[in-house]
Amino acid sequence: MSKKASLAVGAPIEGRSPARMAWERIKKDRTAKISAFTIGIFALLALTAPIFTWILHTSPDQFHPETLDPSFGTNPIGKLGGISAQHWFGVEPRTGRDVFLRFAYGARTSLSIALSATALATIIGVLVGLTSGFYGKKIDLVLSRTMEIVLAFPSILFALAVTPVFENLLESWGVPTGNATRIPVMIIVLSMFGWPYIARIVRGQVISIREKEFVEAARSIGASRVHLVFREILPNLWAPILVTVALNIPTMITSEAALTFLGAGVIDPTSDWGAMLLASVPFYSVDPTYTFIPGFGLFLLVLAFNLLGDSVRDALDPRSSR
Amino acid sequence: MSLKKKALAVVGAAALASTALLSVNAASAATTFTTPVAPIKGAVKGGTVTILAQGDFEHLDPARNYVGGTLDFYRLFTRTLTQYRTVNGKTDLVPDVAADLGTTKDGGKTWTFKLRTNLKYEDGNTITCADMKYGVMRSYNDDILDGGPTYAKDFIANPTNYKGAYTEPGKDLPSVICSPKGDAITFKLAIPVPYFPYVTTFGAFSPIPKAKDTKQNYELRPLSSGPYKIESYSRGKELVLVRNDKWDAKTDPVRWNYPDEYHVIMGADQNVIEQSLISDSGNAKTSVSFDTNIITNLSKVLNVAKYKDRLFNFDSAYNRYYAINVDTVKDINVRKAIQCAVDFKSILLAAGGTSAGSYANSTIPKSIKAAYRNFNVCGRDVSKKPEAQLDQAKAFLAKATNPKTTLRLAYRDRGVEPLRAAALEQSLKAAGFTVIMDKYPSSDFYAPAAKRGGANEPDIIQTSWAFDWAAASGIVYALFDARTMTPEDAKSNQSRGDFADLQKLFAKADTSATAAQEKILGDIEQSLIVDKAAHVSVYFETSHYMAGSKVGGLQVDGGYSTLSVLGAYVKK
Amino acid sequence: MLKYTFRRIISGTLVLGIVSAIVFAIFYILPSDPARLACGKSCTPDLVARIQVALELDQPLPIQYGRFIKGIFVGRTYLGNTDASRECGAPCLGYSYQTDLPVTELLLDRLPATLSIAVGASILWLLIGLSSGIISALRRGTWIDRTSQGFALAAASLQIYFVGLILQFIFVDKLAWLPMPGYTSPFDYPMDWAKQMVLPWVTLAFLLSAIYSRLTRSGMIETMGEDFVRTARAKGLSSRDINLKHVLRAAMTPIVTVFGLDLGSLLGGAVITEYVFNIPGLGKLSTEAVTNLDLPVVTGTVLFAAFFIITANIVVDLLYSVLDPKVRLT
Amino acid sequence: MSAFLEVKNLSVAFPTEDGVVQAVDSLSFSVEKGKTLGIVGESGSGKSVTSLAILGLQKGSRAKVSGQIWVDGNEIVAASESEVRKLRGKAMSMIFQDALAALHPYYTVGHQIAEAYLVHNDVSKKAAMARAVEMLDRVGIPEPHKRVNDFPHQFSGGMRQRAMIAMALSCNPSLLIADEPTTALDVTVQAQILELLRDLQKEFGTAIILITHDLGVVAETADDILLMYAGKQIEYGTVRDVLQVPQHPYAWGLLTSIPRLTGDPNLALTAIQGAPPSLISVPSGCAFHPRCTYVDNVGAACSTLIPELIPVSEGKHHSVRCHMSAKVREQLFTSQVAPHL
Repeated sequence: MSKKASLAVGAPIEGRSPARMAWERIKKDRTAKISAFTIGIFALLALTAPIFTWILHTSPDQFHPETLDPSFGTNPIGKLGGISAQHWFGVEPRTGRDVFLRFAYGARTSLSIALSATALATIIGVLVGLTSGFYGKKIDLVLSRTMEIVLAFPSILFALAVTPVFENLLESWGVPTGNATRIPVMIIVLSMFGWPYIARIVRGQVISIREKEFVEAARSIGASRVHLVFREILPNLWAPILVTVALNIPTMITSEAALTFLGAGVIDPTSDWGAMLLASVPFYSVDPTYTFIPGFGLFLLVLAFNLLGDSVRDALDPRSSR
Repeated sequence: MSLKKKALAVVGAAALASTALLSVNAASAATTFTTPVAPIKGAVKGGTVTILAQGDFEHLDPARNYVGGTLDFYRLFTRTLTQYRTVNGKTDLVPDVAADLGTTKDGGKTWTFKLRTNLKYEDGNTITCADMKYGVMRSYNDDILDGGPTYAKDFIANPTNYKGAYTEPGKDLPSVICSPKGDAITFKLAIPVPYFPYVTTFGAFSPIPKAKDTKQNYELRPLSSGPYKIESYSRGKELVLVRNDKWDAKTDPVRWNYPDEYHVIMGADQNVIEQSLISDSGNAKTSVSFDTNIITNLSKVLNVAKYKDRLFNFDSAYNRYYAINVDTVKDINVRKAIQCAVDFKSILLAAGGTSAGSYANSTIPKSIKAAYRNFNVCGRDVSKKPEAQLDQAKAFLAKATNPKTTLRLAYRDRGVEPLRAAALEQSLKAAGFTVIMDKYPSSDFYAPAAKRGGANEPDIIQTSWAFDWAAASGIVYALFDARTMTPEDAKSNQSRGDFADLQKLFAKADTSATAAQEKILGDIEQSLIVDKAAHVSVYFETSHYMAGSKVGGLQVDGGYSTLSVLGAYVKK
Repeated sequence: MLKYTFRRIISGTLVLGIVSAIVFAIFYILPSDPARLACGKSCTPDLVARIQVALELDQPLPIQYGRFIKGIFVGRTYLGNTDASRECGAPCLGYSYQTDLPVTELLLDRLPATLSIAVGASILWLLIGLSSGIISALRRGTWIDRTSQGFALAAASLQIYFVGLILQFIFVDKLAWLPMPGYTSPFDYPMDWAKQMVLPWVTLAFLLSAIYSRLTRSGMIETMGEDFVRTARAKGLSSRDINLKHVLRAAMTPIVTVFGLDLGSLLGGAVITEYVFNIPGLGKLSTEAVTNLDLPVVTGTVLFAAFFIITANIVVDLLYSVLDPKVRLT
Repeated sequence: MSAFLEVKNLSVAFPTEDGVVQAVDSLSFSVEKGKTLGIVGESGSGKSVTSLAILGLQKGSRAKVSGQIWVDGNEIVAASESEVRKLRGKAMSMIFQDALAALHPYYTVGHQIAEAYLVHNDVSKKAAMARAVEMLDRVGIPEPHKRVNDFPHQFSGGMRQRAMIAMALSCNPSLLIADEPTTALDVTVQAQILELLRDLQKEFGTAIILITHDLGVVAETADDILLMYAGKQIEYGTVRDVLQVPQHPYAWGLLTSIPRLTGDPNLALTAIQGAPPSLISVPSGCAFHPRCTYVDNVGAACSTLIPELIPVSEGKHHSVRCHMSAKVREQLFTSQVAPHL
């Protein structure tokens, strides 16, 4: 909710090879290393999910009614949500689907949607920010107002509301229903509310860099605008962009899960952490394991991204608080 | 889940019900229950009982009311000719406005009911036989008074082709006759209806003074003849009932009047009402809901003692089944393979396990003894061996001369229905079928599922049926009689069955007496499931209703298969 | 100041107008037919046609929008889908397709629950967030600081829909200290109201206080390095006075800003909190409306929420000028 | 009469990620009542750190302070924060360099002056505000009863500096440390402020430490001069001694780099070559040696040995830190430096 507060990104980095310096600092930062490692594990899990399907001889969608107790609220047989050698994280109540596989495939869905949305938001944000900051005047006024208006939207609410609208639209273009429309819609909706944060920061940076000597110099020798923007200004923005992106990813992950949890996201049987949490609602009191696993996974991944984001920010701008 | 669907399902049945026979508690018709109902043990007067409802009543006009919970509730201010009385877990048919349960001398073609003469409306006027007749006459205008059952119009003889009190205000309905003294009412029927006293429990048989009738707006302020009257009614928000001091307990064999007021608060959603009732906080202590079955929190409430005490579990009329389309799945062996591939266990698990329902081999419930058959499906007792019989399924599929291995499964996107469909999909796949999952939006399912012909016609339809009253006639005619179908529309005969041998049996049943008819209908269902393999009943749903800790006197009403608030009281 | 306020209100209204136009356009350009949605279960083509006229859906979109806006400011008259026409007084946001109730009425009905959550939770998170942030800043580097900041960082990475369920499991199911969450009127049953609200408050406050704790801490630490704090010490002020009157006073200004914006967006509906705990507030209303494609209600809730956000922005800016004398409103 | 302020062997070090920074190294000096000591040095030479140490403002930070500081008979370095606090504002107070940053932006000037007065005087808020008006009047703010309610940003730079002085003097402190009080101001205002300080000193008998990089200012106002370089005092003596016969090559550099109206206009101004050293990597030996033009006169000692602080001549209050012998220094001064002065 208050992401805006933590997005305070430092001044432009100056000096000799700031990238090297930042890299040195990150390499010394234990928190950063542990976070990166954690993220790596999740990424690996997501990438190798099909291997586990092969190891466990089942698929994330396969029902296992034999693992459930039909009388006791369809709870998994055995302790801790039916954790066993066959089902490492237990099974899902009602269906007996393997929770570990759903978790692994869920990491796939969550990460791919969050990363795509972040990428899209970054591209839009950077382009708008550059244009707005570089050209100024009327273009800036229009774009800044647009950002203001987007930020005035109650984002979750609006995202929920426009999902069926966009879905309908895609369907009317012949895209099949289900996740084939849901996932692109989610990426669009998430990036729709993500780009202004990036654009705002880029714009501010561009305005401060625009008048610097090296830009003036390039301008004076008659460099084209495109050259100025992409060759002279953009390379000097990578630090604040990187920090914003790093801190944007966890927001995207949680927003994706929230949208799905609220029913506007990924649809069963596709695995997704938000969907798992939603499905666990009727069972949280009798099978808390099933609630805990996706919830804790989400927590770990978001925490790792947040910590890494903080580290990246500190490394790029040591003056920022620590 | 709202009981509204029950009513919707029933509309189809009502049209065919002309030859149906009511079998529940038919014996009690012989006895009369004219004395006031016995007090509920421990009940005290005073307080307010709150009813939490997800939405507004469909209709409060007696002639338009056809929804389980509302049928129970509207009795608080509407008396009908006859009515159900539930006390100590036993439901009987009793005379209400009538003074007896009716008499017939011609085997059910003419029915005469004596009337109580000392009954009053809330405005102090006396209830007359003419008002009872007017109630029936206005119900003929079902174009304006839509939504209700059409029994009166269907059963009562109509030689003059009467069109209703609004369409033909000056005309009379000669088949309904009031005695000169006004102490008896006679109905001449088009056909013999031996169970007519059950039909007269419906709202068309309630007194409405012509002067007070406001047509379609009558439901906003129906005139009370019961122990309570409407104090205020804000559609979609709140209905307040207060005592009607003109009502005399001594004349009423059905109703109690313990609370000072009933408040119906509308507009909260399923989960909000569930949680409110479970929390037992604030006015939820004195609350109950008749349109909110506990679903989301079922596992929790079933497993915690303090919730269990406030939970009412009873079999609903809902049967969940699969219709196998015989038009598209022509080979009997393929249909048998499908039948064997149905995994009862994983389907019921997906629906919530044995606390959410009980396995059923047949859509006729065991409680309808005259028609129920304890046959095996795919050669096994499904309640003992609910798992899919994959080997048999594969064997049948191998035997098929006209094999069809790609099946379209039509289901509705609502609640656990997609999960149940997924459970079936998996066992069908395991048996060697390829399944195309056709998910329909909740609001637009029955019509496309029943559409005959076209490339997208489903092979298997995941659907359900709720009987209006506990008789095979309320089930078999609607689901399996080919005469209901048109070439384009299978209506409620989703399996599209049109078998010569069975249609012969239907013809025989049409003219048979009660017990024989029920037996024939039972045979038809058994044949359709076992021989024709066109239908797979999976389970009957269990209802779970919850009440606040301070509400007493709630009972499961046998008449409407719902939790009745008639005897509710606020515990001191 | 007055002039500035006036100008901000005008521009805020303008933004709201643009937001409403976008919302309106998106929902009404949508391929699915609103009349069909408003028609309900027993729908006939004839009824759809009647509803189309009643809802004025046969009119061009700009005219529809114009009437919609007119409805908000001066009210409007609907034909009604039977025969009688209906007067919808300002501010009129139309009628719900689902319940046929005026949207304005639905919004006002749901406001108390949302208000209960927002006010209770914000008091709690301010108390926890500020105090832990202050203590952390004052005891910088000690174990108290490290513990509380570690905790805050972890809490800020948690999700309401996860924490909510876990807390509910612990406090409602296992310990049975609290009833299931929900909303009862605080005027009729104050104790029950509080008991049912505890979990939503705590969950929301738990996560937000983490953010405020981090914000307060960094603000305090940053301020502590300011020259004016050194001046205050040089004057001989006690550390209490320095921290409260000089450091906190300066560090509070940005926190007040963030708080105002958070509260504003919360008042429009604590969507996830209400959904998790099934509190019938504005957020829950909007999720229900989205599920039922109840467009007038969806439009109404989105606009209502945007109204709160924009109002919060204006209030925060005005407040800022009061808090920070350097800021001149022009 | 013993000195009001006595600093003995004061050292201040800051541990950082890149090692310990010795910001001030064994500093000793004293100031008597009614007198002014000018501490001169480039930025980073440790002037401000010294002044903060005297006020005990590094207590509670990571700085390591050693040595002794005696203020009116109270030792500061070892004393607790609460003991020092009682002295701050009353026995000693400070005028900070950047008055805009040093004043709280959210409180009125009057409030901030009154606050200082209230800490040490048991009077009503009203009386404290009256004092604030009085002090503003004293430092020459026009319409003080109106301006007392202004916020710092509403004051001009000079007025803010005056307000700082008013605040610092509100409790009649015996020791006033003025850290570059005039740097940011234009010359006329600068003169007014210095004039004001002098007047107040006369009136109250305050001891003043004037921290500046501007030798001109010191020449006008101070009684003694302390020259600092890289955290060490390199020359200390009376204004007269140090300005007329400066001993340290750094002092020579400083003096010859100031343009003078009285000097020979044909002589070029000489600037000290190089840049002040970073405190993280202070040159070995004499910290000034990389920039010193006279290293050749000494040899290896300059880069290996830290020179002692030695009196220029026996019994004289004038000392210097330089490896060159007094004789060599005198020779060099007369031949190479004096002509430029």
